[in-house]
Amino acid sequence: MAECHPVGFQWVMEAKARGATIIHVDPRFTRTSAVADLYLPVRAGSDIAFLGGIINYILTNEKYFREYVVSYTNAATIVSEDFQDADQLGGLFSGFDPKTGTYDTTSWAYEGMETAAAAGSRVVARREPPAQPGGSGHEFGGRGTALPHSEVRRDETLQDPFCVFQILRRHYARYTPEMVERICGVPPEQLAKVCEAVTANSGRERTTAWVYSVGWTQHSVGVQYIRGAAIIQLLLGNIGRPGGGILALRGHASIQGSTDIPTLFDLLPAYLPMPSASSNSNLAGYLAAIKSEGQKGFWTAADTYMVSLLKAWWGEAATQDNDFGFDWLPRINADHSNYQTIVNMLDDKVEGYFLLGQNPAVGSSNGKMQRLAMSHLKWLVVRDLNLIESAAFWKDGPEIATGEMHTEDIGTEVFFLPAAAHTEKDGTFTQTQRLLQWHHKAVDPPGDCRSELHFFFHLGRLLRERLETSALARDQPLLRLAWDYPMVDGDEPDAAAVLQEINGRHLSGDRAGQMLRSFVEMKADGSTSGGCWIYTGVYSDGVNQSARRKPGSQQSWVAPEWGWAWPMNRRILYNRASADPDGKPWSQRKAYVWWDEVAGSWTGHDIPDFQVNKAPSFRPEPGVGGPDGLAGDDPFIMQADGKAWLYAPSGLLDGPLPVHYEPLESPVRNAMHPQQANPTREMFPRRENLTSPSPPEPGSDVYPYVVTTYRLTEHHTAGGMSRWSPYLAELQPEFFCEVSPELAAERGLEHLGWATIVTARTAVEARVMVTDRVTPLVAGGRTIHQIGLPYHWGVGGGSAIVSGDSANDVMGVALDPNVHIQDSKAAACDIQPGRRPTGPALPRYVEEYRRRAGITAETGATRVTPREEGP
Amino acid sequence: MHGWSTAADPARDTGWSEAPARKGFFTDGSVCIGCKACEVACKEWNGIPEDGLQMLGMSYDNTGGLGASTWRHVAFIEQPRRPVGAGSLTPLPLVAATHGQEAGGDPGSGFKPDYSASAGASSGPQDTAAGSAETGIRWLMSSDVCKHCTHAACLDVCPTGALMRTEFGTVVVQDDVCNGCGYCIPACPFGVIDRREGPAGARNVGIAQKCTLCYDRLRDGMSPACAQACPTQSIQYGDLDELRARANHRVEELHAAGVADARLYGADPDDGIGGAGAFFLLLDEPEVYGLPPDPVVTTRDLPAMWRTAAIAGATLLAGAAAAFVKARS
Amino acid sequence: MVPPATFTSYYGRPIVKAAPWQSDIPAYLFLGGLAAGSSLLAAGADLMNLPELRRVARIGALFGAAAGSAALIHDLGRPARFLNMMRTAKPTSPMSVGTWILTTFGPLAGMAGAAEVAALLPFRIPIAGRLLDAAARPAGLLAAALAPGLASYTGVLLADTATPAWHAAHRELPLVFVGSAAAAAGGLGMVGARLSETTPARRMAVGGAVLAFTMELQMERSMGLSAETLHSGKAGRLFNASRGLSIAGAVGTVALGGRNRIAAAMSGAALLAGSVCTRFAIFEAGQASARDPRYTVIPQRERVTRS
Amino acid sequence: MSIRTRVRQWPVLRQLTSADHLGRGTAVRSAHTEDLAPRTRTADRMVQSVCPYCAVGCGQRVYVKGERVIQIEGDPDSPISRGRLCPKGSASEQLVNGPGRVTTVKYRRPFGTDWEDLPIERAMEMIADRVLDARARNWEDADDEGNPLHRTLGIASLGGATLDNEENYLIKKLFTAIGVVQVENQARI
Repeated sequence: MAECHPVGFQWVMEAKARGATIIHVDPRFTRTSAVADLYLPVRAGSDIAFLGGIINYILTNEKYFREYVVSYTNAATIVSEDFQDADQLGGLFSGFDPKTGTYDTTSWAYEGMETAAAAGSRVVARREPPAQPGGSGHEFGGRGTALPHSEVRRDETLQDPFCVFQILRRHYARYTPEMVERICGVPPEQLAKVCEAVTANSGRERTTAWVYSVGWTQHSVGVQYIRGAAIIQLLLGNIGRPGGGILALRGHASIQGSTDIPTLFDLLPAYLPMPSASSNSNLAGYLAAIKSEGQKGFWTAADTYMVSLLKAWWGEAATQDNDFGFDWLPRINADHSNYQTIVNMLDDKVEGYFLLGQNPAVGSSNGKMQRLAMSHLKWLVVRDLNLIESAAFWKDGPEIATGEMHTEDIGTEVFFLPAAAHTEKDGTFTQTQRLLQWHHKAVDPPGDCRSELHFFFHLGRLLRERLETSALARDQPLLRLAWDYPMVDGDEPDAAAVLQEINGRHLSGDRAGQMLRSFVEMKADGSTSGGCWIYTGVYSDGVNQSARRKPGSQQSWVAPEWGWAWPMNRRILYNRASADPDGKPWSQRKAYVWWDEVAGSWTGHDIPDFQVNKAPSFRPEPGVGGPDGLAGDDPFIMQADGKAWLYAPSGLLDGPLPVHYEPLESPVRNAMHPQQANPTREMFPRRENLTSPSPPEPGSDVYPYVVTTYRLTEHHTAGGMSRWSPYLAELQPEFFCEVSPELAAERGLEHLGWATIVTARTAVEARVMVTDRVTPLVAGGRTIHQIGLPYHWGVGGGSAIVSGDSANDVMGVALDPNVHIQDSKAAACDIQPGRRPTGPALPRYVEEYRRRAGITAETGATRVTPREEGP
Repeated sequence: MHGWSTAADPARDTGWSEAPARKGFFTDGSVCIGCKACEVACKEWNGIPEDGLQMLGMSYDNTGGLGASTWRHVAFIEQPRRPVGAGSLTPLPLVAATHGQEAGGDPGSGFKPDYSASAGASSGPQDTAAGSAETGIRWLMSSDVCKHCTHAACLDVCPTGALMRTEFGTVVVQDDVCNGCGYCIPACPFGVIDRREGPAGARNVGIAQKCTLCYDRLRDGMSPACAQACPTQSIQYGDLDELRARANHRVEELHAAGVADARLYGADPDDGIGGAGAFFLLLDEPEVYGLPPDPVVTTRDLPAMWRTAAIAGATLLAGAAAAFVKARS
Repeated sequence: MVPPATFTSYYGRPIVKAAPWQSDIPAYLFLGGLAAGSSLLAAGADLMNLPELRRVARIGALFGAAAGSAALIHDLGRPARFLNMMRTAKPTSPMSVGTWILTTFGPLAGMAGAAEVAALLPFRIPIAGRLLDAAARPAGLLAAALAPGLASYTGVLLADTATPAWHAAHRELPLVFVGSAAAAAGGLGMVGARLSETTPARRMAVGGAVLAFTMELQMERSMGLSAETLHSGKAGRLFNASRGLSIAGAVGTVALGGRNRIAAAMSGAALLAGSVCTRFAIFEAGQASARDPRYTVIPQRERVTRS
Repeated sequence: MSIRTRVRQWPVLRQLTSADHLGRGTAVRSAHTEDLAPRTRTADRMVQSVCPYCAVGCGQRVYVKGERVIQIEGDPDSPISRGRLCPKGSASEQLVNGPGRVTTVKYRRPFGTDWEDLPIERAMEMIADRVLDARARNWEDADDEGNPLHRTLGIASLGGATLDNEENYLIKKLFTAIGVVQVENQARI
């Protein structure tokens, strides 16, 4: 956090000054470790086991926050007796189909919902040919999946052997300190320190927060890492409370906004799913897959959100008669995510590509595959501040040097359009804490530089002009689109007008034309519009709430009048859980929102994330669904049963609970189960994306070390916003690898000399940083050496102030099945002293390694690990 | 030549009758996270050119040290896994230069640590604020800057009056006056100030440059750029008296927390420079951070030097006269 | 057991900065000394009516002051701003003091020197030439009055720094430098004047050389650890050369200087060269001591430990 | 400046006549120094902004003079950042005024070996033509079972996560309306 979010880290330092204990768990000793009270090196890719060890400690030593767990989580809920845990099946849960590599999740369901889950869940519906599921965990960003109803059976004594709590106990019993040491390389006494610190600082009086970044998400089991932390936090009662939570430190100014208002293939704004081809033939069918009338919570109003979105997009043209234009939406039927698209490019299935402030030639895994893919395009549009490597791959990219590509043979037509900087346009970023902040335009963009707002509005205008007379059905969505925005400063669309459209309006009635104040005002009859229901309220009362800048010193510590947080300016989600079931704060020290008996409403430091007049004692009539179905002690108002899910009966594609699997490329055998890696991972086994063997396959000793990638404070991701800045470039001018003195001795690496790092994909060269900050770990009786590579440099383009080989070139592409995020935080490599071969010698050098390891396109592609003969 | 009193008021001593309280920096190395925001904010505000794109291998420090185009410099010191309790009392970090080797020399060549040399070196407590007792590693970071000495050698020796004491008690170079004689450079006991030698076309090439404590910003009541940027308040700006009190309190706090290594550097008005306007909280000996352990302003000895010069001059005159005694052969 | 003499530093990087000066400055140290010594010699020769010695010395002073000034200006980062030296007069700045001395000395020595040069011309310059003749003596005497300051302040100039080898030598440097100045000026007189007029030059040369030599011995003791720098590397080679040349020059002067014109000239040249080497050696030793942090850290650390 | 003024302002004289006899303060101050002021004082305007690097969302103050950004620094009003910035945020001015920033359209024709210039209007027209072309050629109305698809897989997009919400909104809206579904973002990476 100190490394990549230094200014956010001020609050950690402040907490430390006030007595907080800071623990840092990371393969790499970073700037955070330097000021932490406790630093634990851990083997890259082993965190599920580490977190499992903590969960085991909590459960074994009865350290959980019982009242919170019983009242606010699904610990008491009874699960189907058909469910079989991974322990029983060698690392697979019940329902696995080895042919498709996917689970039938029916057996994971709550008791009594098995059939419904199979019929109603989009997860199942999405398991359709071609083999890869097209859905994404992002769709569930705001909630769990649908339940047919909320009538679950609960055993609040937590004794029923099929209740979630007992399943957890059994599931985590094997995550002993010894097992954690064997997998993670963390000695038991170290683990004990963490367990003691975390549990001692949780409960009524205290809270513990977990902070993570892409070190957790970029794995083929990334979602389950976060689930592991969620289980800890729920068991300890640290969700919905000040100082608690699981905090994703997002690495880009509006990466949160990019999922809220997604430019993601499987999402419409505000976590409404993209319609799927086979199951969503009309609006009603689509909505039925999102929610059932019988379930609890605010997702039951998805019809109002969706219709308002369609009204925002198609305006007058969206009517009750045409399903509000639902049929105009394109459909998805497979994984259309970034890496799949790259593979399709290689197969000449994609003609044109827009890169909008993104530099995949450096920033995406397996950079060579990215660049090769782009050479198959007919045309490429790059919009950026600088001439990045992705724009110039055809000119002087690494493959030109090796002779794998020749400039004059590349048919890709490239348009580089210079972009406007943040100071040259109005608009909002949504930061990591869901806060929308308006940035004001300071100056006009220079020369041909334009905002994306400008580019896309005018591109749309040109397209509409060209198709003006078209009667083709496919052109109607564009021609009928509400595409009329007021202009400012000449021909720049007014960003405020766009934000107003996002907020939504009353379209008829007394308040026609007025901004919606809240998403609860949305209607499913077409009388309201709104482009992103969770953002509704950002223009409440016609005021741009995101532009509010009341100085922090002039308001409370929650600072509600600075910017605007979704939803409804609530700064901590699910904050009803900061009070006990009776509505009283768990402790005065941790009071946040509470029930005011006299006023008959919830109140506190923040805006209650709960129906404000619903008493804690309220219990709904049986059978009532939706918001009214939420009891007064159901804080998790977006969940179909009002409870937080320790166990996910649906919604995840790789298991209802986290299980330790080894990274796809690992030096060791899975100590926990015969199953080596996540069996549901998404793979692209092909020549351009080879995988090195892992045990039990032979040949893994050719790539004996673990390599991981990371950022440095001085640079920003693929360098597009830092390697062109002299002040940043001079602070970290060269690509380097961090190795321990022990590994340096083993391989003859010299500090400040060169090293070549080679994986199944390619080899890169880096300056050597021999440092005690890298610790060899002893895991499972053997020493594991880890090599760290900051990934900010790239080759090609020529205009960057500093350049160097790109760390991402050595990483491969295998994806988490839920969210299609790549496994780029742990791979297998070798390291040798000296510079890498250049020119055609480089591919030959890489090929020689592959030959020694016996690598083919099918290496690592077996989903279910063949069972070895027992000893 | 100097009033060597403890109550030095450098602004009033230099003609500022209406001087505000003396301003300074307290740089607290125990909370520095080495982000280098200070380096960049300083360069950005002061329009300082980029000065070197070479990896130095000194942990994460590719800046090297203070100079004409580096007015803030974050030092990174990696202190490796060490046996507890062995040997002498002074920690010998990885970065020890061994006895008798050639001068430290060309920074451009980068630093190569000698692991064999550091073996067997010992250490004080392993468990400190800025370290992990678990791995035995300490990664010290601290942002260095001009000390704005109470008795400033650079200021004393400047022949043009380019160096000037401001009303805030700080020491600045007047860019329009300096002729680049370079005398201030060897005069500084900390090696702070330097002459900007390039790049061609950059501002102020050929003249002495160093931290101004953002004299222009101070004039408008603003904080210096580095202090404003510093994410963890490792760099604190304010009235020197108050900063000293705060720093003493911080040291007590750290000592109470078991961080025995914490000590102030440059905060003592009785030291060889009369106390620094920019002082530090360090977690190891000053030289570990590249700071002199006991700096003394060279002009403290200037009266003695002038006396010697007078004797020497007289000797010469007398000798010359003697040479002519009965010189006509 | 005595602990081994180790010290710590930040990656072996220097703590203090070496002066940014190139050979201009040690050259100036020599030239200024030569000018000062020469002007004294010239004044004496003038008063004692030794015209040839006077001429050589006056021209030597002119040359030293002119070339020295040029070197000083050349060394500036912004030579065009040389005149800013005259903005202030700072007793805390040896360079300011020295600049005032030099700027006063220069025109005076220049006038005396110019008169000698004019006399050598095959023609007479009207009016101005006569004025010059008239002014030569008072100008030369005034220059000589300033000469002790000019010869000695350069010692303070180097010593008044944080450069370990220079500052540690602050009690001796002015004396070494005046000795060196006297040796150089005497040497020049021996080179340029006929034997019959060089007695004062020889005395001055030998006296200067002896003074410099003795004070150097004393200086090395004062310098402590940093004296190492006088015996290694470039500075070491220069220092050895300066010793050899000075001793040879002095011995030659005493043994043969009064008898043989060639031997006198050679001895004088050796003393001149010895003076050059002395200045460069001390200059380089200081620079080397600044570049190696041990000369900064160890003495200071010892001081801390003592107190 | 008259000679008399010059003489009166001669620091040596001021040394003699003021309290700063040693010439280390007021006596040596130049007129330039006396007039020194931060460039923020003379800025035409200041607008409040947000740092474009990571997602902490630090407040920035952007100072403008002569329609050029002259300074970007932390906004002390922000309860998130309290005026502080990291090195990247502190380098924002260089991001905006950077030496490497390209401000004109660059074009590489198929099989071309170098960049060429292209007027922006022409570039926009060419891109619009290519979008329609690729879309028409790769249009999918329905899958094999007759389920509607209404899309093209012939065009794809990958955005960085420094785009504004409003921009992402228009991107998603337009691409969806023309049937492009391969719309992706750094958020996936």
